[in-house]
Amino acid sequence: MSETLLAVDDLEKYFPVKSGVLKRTTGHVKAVDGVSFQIDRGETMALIGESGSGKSTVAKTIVGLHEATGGTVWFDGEDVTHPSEEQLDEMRDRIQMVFQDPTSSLNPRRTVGTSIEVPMQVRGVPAPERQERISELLDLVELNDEYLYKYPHELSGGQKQRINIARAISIEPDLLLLDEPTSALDVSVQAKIIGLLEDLQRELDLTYLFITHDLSLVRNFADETAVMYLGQIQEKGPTREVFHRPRHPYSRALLSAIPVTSEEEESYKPRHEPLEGEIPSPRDVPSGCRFRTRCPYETATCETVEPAFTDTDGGPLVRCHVYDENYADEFDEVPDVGATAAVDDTSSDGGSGQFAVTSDGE
Amino acid sequence: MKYWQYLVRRLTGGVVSLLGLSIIIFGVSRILPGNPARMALGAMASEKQVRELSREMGLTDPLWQQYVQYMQGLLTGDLGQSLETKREVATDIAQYLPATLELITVAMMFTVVFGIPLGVIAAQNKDGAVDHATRLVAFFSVSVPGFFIGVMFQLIFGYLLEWFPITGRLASEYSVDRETGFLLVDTLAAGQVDAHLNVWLHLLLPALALSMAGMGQVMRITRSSMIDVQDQDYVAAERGFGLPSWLVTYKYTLKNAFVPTLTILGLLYASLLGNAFLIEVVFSWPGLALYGVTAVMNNDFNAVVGVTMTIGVAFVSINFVIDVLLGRVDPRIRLQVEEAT
Amino acid sequence: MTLAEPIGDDPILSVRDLHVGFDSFDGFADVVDGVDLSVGRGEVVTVAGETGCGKSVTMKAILRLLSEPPAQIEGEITFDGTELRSLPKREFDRLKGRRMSLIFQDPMSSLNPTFTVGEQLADTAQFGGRSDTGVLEYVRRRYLGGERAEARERAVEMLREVQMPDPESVMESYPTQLSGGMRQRVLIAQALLNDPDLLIADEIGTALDVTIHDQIMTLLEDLIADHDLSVLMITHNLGVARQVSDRIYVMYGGRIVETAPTAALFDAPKHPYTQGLVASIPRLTGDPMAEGIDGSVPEYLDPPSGCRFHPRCPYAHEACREHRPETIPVGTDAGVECVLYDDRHDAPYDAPTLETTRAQMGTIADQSQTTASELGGD
Amino acid sequence: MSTETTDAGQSTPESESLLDSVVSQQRRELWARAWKRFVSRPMSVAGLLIILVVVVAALLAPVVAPYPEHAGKYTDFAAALQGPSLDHPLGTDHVGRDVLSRILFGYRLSLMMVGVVLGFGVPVGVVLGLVAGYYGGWTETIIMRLTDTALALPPLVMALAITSALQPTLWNAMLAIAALWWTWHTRLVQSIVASERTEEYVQAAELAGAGPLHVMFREILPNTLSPILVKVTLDAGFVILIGAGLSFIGVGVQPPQPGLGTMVSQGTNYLPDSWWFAVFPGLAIFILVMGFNMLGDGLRDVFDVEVNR
Repeated sequence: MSETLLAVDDLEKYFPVKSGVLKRTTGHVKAVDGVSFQIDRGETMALIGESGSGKSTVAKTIVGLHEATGGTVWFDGEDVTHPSEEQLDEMRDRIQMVFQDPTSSLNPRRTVGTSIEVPMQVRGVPAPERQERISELLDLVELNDEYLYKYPHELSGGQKQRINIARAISIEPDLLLLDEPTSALDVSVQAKIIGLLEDLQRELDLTYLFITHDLSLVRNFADETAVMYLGQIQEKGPTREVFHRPRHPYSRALLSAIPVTSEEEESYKPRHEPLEGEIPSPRDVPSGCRFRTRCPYETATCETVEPAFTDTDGGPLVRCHVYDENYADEFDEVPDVGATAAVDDTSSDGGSGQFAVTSDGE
Repeated sequence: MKYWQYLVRRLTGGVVSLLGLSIIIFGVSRILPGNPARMALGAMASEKQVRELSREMGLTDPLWQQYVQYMQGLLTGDLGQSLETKREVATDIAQYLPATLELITVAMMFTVVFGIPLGVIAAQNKDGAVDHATRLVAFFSVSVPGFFIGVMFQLIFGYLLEWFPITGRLASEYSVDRETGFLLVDTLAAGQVDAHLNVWLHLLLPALALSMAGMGQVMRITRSSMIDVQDQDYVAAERGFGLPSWLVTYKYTLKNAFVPTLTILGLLYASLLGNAFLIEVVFSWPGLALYGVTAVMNNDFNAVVGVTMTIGVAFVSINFVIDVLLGRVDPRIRLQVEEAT
Repeated sequence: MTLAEPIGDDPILSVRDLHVGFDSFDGFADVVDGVDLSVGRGEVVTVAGETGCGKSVTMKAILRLLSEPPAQIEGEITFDGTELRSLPKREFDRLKGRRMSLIFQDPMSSLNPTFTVGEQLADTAQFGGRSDTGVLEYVRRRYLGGERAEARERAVEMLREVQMPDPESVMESYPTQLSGGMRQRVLIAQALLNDPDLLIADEIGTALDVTIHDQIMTLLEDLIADHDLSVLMITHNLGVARQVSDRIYVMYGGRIVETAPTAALFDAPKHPYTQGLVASIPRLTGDPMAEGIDGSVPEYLDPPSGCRFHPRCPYAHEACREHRPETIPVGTDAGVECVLYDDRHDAPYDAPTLETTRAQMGTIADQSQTTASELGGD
Repeated sequence: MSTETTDAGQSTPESESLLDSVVSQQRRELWARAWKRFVSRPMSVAGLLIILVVVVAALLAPVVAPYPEHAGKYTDFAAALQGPSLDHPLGTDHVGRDVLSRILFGYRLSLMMVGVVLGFGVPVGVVLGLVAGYYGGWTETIIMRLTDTALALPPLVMALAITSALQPTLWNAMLAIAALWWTWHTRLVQSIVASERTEEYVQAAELAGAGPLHVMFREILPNTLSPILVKVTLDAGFVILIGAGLSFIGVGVQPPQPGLGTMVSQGTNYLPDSWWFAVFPGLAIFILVMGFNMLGDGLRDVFDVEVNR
């Protein structure tokens, strides 16, 4: 029923490593190394990964802040991998981004009002109209006109991030790339921002690509989840499935490492298996399965053969040799919350169902 | 990229700068109004004389040929003849350079020896009386014209108190074999202790006057970088582990704080060279700068080019040395270079 | 009774009525306002709170890492029976680094970038807590005799204990050459080199990636047991606090608003702030996440009167504005600074539970909800 | 049930005028704060006062100087080399001119030099620095290589070399210094831009569709203004020193024009007896330069920026 808004196909972004007196290129940092996914209109896709996984690079390549080394980016049916000036203009009308650091993404010398104004100003929206729209936007992000003439240093982190969001939605984009929008914020503020994003999505029919290192954050927020490691997606599928039965050893490790606040939640985590060692440098990606150096299940095959995606029952695609062979014995399940969610869905349809898992396919 | 490769790149950059400098100087001499031959001969010379000299100097050749010739000269150390001394400019420079280097080296020594400790002390007494006092000293030292301080030194310590000689490098009653041209070295090598002391007497006032401006800058930059470093987590951690506080200050803090100071020293070297032109005039110091000023006043163009290029080379080399030192003091710089792209 | 020592007799560290203020250009900032806390022997205690709640300042005040002025510190800090505030610097330095040690927040900035790890560790091993060492003695012990080699040996041992891969080559490395996780291990090794009794740790590993953080916490738990350490830890992450600590203090606006043993705190948080905080954490159970706490942390230059949380509290009423609430004991080892639990006041609300607060926060969000949908218009 | 107790300060302003008053009040507070910081440093205020007094006195020199006619070619050998007195507070020079009057006119020349050098050097340097820092790559390499070349010589030496090829006059000296001065600002601005360029607010502006001109001049430039202002203040002192230095060795202001450096130079010939002739012009230079340095240092603190001279 739904139509695909963004599709990324085998995307690659390599940064050259230059060395020597003459700056010859001697190698590549494979920041993004063959990433594919697609997002349907109105959906939220979460891209999970630790530092160095290339998740931010994916976003910056999509919006054209980096040029793709390989692969294709389709936006609304159009190939925008290497956009023409015209395409770039159109893309910037329709794709916007919210950055991680709310402080550094606001110009310290501009007032809140003039910061929000920029996208409209560039598009030649007349001044009175802009003023009106800014007030509207401030309302949308639950601030008010008192903030118009404040400078960023007068605002708290959460308020700054609201301003960033207001600027991003000022020209009514279709797709919003959220690059760790809450990771610099305190948890009580984070909850507010996530709530705001959920509201905006519903009201403005936005599509989100939500990038984060915090798995627990996307549990209720994303329809689809993809887990990245060293420039490659290791597992992707419906969020509910990924949490209910994490198939890739890395997804399991990520999930099990989350510190939680109740016994009940502990039971939702897979068996605790701290990973060995550290994340290798993306300059020096291990052969075969790139996760094998830290994997508790490593086999001989893992060293030589790069695993391809395997379809699993239930939906997610997984890159793992071991998952095939030993699935039943080694991988335990965590409780499925589908049941609760479903109840939530039906019981509170129009009203306060805002936090429930959105399951579009039903 | 290895650090040595980075250094080679920097050095290449320096050489390119020198090349640019040579073009500027060449351009100034040939493109701007004023015929060098006319300048050499003076206003009284006839047109014919000027034309002849022009041909002799190659001024009638195409510009690029002139430049090639000029560069050939520069590279082989043939800087032409000085119109004033009637000797090879290279010979003149070889004679006058050591006096300037000696002066600058001692001045630099004063700058570092007084500037850095005062900066450290100011930082440790931040906002205290000592800090304010050093701030005043620093203001004074960067605001007072070097030549004026030289004149004041002469007036007070020379004329009034008669503690120090006011001109020259060595009293006439001493004679020294000028082996290296550095009188401090030559007198010691010859075992003439009296003469050595006399050289110091002559050096002290001009070197102090010369070091003044830099001292204030070094003091302030050391102070501010010490304060920056003192606020770092690692310094708090070192104090937290109960290490002796002198160790934290002079070993762990100062080494980090030294990096910006070292960077400034490169620029300072340039300002020392510049100020030397004034100080040498005040103290009649027989150095390169005084030679240069005389050359400028006499339109002795070959000499001006020689002096300018020598100073350019000195500047590029000193900055290279500082790059090397920076890599030694701060492994981050070295490692960053080796990591980055 | 006082909640400063809920664990009863003879704590290793006890802080009474600590006040820390700063004279700044804009006026006086009252950052720590009467904090009581204690750490029992062998106990792991956490101070939890969000950015700007004063937890780091509390830690720095205990360790005398704040310069006075601008800081103004009052109160009583006792370590193992010794009053620290009045202790001469020399003796304090001896305690610091030998009997109490610390781990700083950011593994990236807590190691000196211009010295090798070995140099820093060996100096700490040899001279940590020996601040009276003179230059000559330093030179003698640093460069002559076999003492340095011994110290380096000890450092390598310690690196091994924190499960550092290839400790010998790490000794020769500069901090920038190490990954975040490795630096964190170096910092832990450095803190434990002189076998302290009390470890004060500021946000260990929270700057690291999840899987690395996980490794570090597991390691830390082992080390605490092996070395029989008492620990005062500071964190903004309640999950982390729950994972390692026996008891938790929740701090807000420069005050301790609630304390309880870990399990009790998470089972039944009492203070509306604690409840809001717990409710704001995204949950793995898939239950809805509450929409966070309204407003932002108080300004210390002009803090709210009475209870400092009242402008953000869904249960606030007149009494909250007027007086700072008293600490109400809950059993013998817990307490909460909130009038809702004070029998002497007639609060218009019943004491809320975590669930009621969750619901409450939802309602607050609903208001803006209506505004937003009116204007958003789809 | 909780509405009335939860909320502080989320009310919307009722009318336009209320909003306007909030705005102007906020701006005023911002400036008031900066001013308060500034005046809390006695030295910065002293610096500002020195500059104001000197500038006013220099502008009004023809009116306030006791002997305006002594500014140029004027001789009265009978009055030569008189010590400070009521008639001549700072004494007279070797041809009997009033030193105080000549100092006031000398200030005019020094300030004019500052104006010309910085008026040309700063805008050129800033624009080149913006371009180099923003575009990077070859543009940056070329501009910065040029800058490094010009910086490979002390400004005084460079000015000497250039004036030697032309005529040693005040205008040529100014030309020479101005021709080099932009490099310092190019350096400063380029380094700021290079680091600002990676800030997310620049990326955000680019994503918003803003073109290079908007990003350079509307987004980045405002963030470089305070360091530039600080540097300009410190520069002013430096330019005065260099100008005086050039005049001192005889390639700047030419007699009988009253250059401050020229006067010191002439005065040295009459040391130690007629000390005032050399000492007062020297002090005059020192005081004005000190004023600029104290002001610059104060501004550096107010704006909290790192600028070295």
